[in-house]
Amino acid sequence: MLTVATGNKAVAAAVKDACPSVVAAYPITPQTEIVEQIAEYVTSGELKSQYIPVESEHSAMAACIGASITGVRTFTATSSHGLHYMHEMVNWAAGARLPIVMANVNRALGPGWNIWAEHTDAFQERDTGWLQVYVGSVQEAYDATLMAFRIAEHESVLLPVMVNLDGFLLSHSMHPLQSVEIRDFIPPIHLPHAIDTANPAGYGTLTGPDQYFRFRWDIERSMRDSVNVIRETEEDFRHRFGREYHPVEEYRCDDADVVVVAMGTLGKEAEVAVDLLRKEGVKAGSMRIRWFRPFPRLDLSGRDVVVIDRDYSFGFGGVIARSLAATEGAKPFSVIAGLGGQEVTYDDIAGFVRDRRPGEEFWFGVMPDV
Amino acid sequence: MSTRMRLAISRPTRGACGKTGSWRVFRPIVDLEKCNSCGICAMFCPDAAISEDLEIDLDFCKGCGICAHECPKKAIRMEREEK
Amino acid sequence: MTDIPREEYILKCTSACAGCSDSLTLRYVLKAAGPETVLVVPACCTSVIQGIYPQTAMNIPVYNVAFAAAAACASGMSAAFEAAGKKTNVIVYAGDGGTVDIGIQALSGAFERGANFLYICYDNEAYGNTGMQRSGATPAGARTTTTPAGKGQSKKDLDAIVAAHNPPYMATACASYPKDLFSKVQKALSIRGPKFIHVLAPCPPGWRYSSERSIEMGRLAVRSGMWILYEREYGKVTINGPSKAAMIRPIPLEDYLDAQGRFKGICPEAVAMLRSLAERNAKRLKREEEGIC
Amino acid sequence: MYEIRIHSRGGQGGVTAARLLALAAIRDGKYATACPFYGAERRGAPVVSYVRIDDHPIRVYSQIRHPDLVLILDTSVMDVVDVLNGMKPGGRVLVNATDHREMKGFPSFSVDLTGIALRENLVVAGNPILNTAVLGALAKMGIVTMESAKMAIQEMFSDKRNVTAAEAAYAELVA
Repeated sequence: MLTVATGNKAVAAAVKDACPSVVAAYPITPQTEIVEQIAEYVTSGELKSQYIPVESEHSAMAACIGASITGVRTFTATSSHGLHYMHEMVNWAAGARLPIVMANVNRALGPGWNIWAEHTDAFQERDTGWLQVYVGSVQEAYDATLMAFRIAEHESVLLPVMVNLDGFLLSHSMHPLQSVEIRDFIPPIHLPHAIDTANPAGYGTLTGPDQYFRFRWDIERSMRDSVNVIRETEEDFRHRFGREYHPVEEYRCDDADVVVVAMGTLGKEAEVAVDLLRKEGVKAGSMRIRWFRPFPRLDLSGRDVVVIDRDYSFGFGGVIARSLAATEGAKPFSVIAGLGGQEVTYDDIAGFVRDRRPGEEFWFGVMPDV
Repeated sequence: MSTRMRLAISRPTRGACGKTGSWRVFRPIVDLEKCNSCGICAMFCPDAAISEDLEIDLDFCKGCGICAHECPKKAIRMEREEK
Repeated sequence: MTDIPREEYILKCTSACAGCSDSLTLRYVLKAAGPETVLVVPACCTSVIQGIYPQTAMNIPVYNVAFAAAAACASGMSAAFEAAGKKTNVIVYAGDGGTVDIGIQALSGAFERGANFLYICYDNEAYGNTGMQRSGATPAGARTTTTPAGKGQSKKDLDAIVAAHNPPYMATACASYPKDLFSKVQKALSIRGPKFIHVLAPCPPGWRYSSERSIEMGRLAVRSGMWILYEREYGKVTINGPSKAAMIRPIPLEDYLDAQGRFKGICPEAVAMLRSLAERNAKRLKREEEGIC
Repeated sequence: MYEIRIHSRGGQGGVTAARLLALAAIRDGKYATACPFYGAERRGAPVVSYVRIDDHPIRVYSQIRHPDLVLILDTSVMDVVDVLNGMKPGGRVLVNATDHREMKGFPSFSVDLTGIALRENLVVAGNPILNTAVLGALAKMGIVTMESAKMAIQEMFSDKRNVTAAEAAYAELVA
């Protein structure tokens, strides 16, 4: 049915449709509405889940871990400080090979208190072994959450998936939302290493240096295998429901001389900037990175690249800009913009492109205007 | 369980921690004359190294001496291991 | 008298220290719980004594989890078993550090939510696994590696904290009284909701006594009133036999303290703290048992 | 793209009005987004919400700088906020008021939404509910069709008085 929903409600609706057996979550702005809506679904009986209103995010992830290892589907949601409070267990979930799905509403980190969008929270979890997808619309929040369950639970993945949506810009924005009849789009969960009293085993006992690295390698092997699973899942999704997704969403890139790379809502807003620039005769295109782990390949050869990072790694640089320098040898004009919900319009983005200085870093709103 | 090694799952194994009998400094010696088979030694053995028939499994007995200390008949004595 | 099954759920044998009362406690916990059980173990001695991958001495499913996470993990696990219609016992088996210190929030949260599992804290009154650093459960006067002159503060009253959550069942126990321990675990598992058993776990290297005296040490603790065996079922307190006897005719506190190297050279102030704490606990429990409180 | 900025006070239903308007536009077969701007404000503080309506999917997330329409649910907000800031040439203003308000030359329309809500007894916790009535006024201004406006109201509220209120505002607004 076509309706209007916030990003948070869209995530909750997808969770209802995927029907996890256990949901454990703790509220935090701007994720709260997800937790509230799931609680309502459970109370009304629309969602037949065990809902555990835990006392902290650390416990939210720990409860999902305890539930998931029994072989059932699990979900949680968090944001920012909550994500980092559960950081230990975020690592644990991946190492334990548990296909937990988590929505993270991207938000800045204090101090000072800031509840608005930034990607640094999730980027700081990038080395944990979680797959990470960043969405650009409310519809995509719903679609990506559904696909996250199927991808996480796929036998050649069996890793947790984090669905990221920009705080307020998506979590609280109301867009059209078309739900789907999922039928068998997500097969029943089968965890090959589920805990079983008929077949006792010790999980995570002491593991020596001669063995430990094997399990780390298997996380990486699964991360690489997930590329195909993601492709296959997104293809089947398009086939069944008509909406098309790729690890990178390209816009007017075919003949582009300059490409804007961004994530989340900025990646969508960049498309409007591209249209504006095209009208001026600038051959611009945009690439919105959706899957950040596994990190995708981008065809940037022979083009100027403008990267907008709504994040920063202190003492290093914008995470996407530095990543593309490492993986694609790009020398981008690295724009740091939108931190803590800083307003960045398509006009601003068009300005970044017009006045680009490849190889340099530019803090929007801090340094003299481009 | 798939053959793929995804995570550290350990299987129950006798002797998982090796033959802990080698840890012993003192060995329990039972005086069968004094023993009245009350079973208190087996009850208190932290490692269940004393069987129902009150046989001490010297492959695993760590020589803690609880059996000797708790025996109401003083039927067990601890003797220095000859190595 | 309770019949204790012969089955052992720990294969010979763990790498616990000789004379370890944690191992002995676990033997009886598992005998009482039986094979339809999952153990959740946070970082503690028990997480390292099971064996090294790919082998384990534990012949029962054990989920080893991060230090602060045990109670939350268990609450998720029991909810999942419930969702799947399985009647599997979920038991947290945690040391005192993972319970009274870093794990207290998760424990409190799970108990407040009425999660259905049994939490067993085996208490050797310090961080034993890492070489005896003080914990919130270390008693006054005890020397640990981080209280070389003896701890200046009292043992945290974990039982009072748990009791404040009004669980349907809570008890104390000690492996020196294995039948008592066994029947308490059985009783706890027959009740729905959050259950708690606090087990005193004398530790030869940590408490500095020779290994053969582990059982004696638990008995001395009970007879001196330093450890009181009791149950609280739906709020009703019953003081168990050995502690009843100890309340009438306790042995001198010094018999317990002098037997342990950790209390060597303990100052009179700390002894007074220990004594007054023991007396206060006894008094309070007696009044509770009589229904005056 | 048609851009609407809604000025209200926290608790007056500005956010719900934005949502209803977006839903009505979608029922008209258009694309629409609604976006409240959240600060640390609490009940009673001035708040702003945005609605965008277009024939194509909407990819703009930033705040509306140049509105085609400004909707003022509470005139007292005008004392503290420059409600006409960035107004597009030819932009219009809709005010919840009993009298006509001069808006620096921008066409301005007034309707007594509060009066309508009170008349229909649409009051929650002492606050008259303006967000359903306002849809009638917006329909009269041609932003959405009245049919879709009613549909959106009925989808979100079961109480029939909400539709009656919208109809009253539709009738009372002189466009």
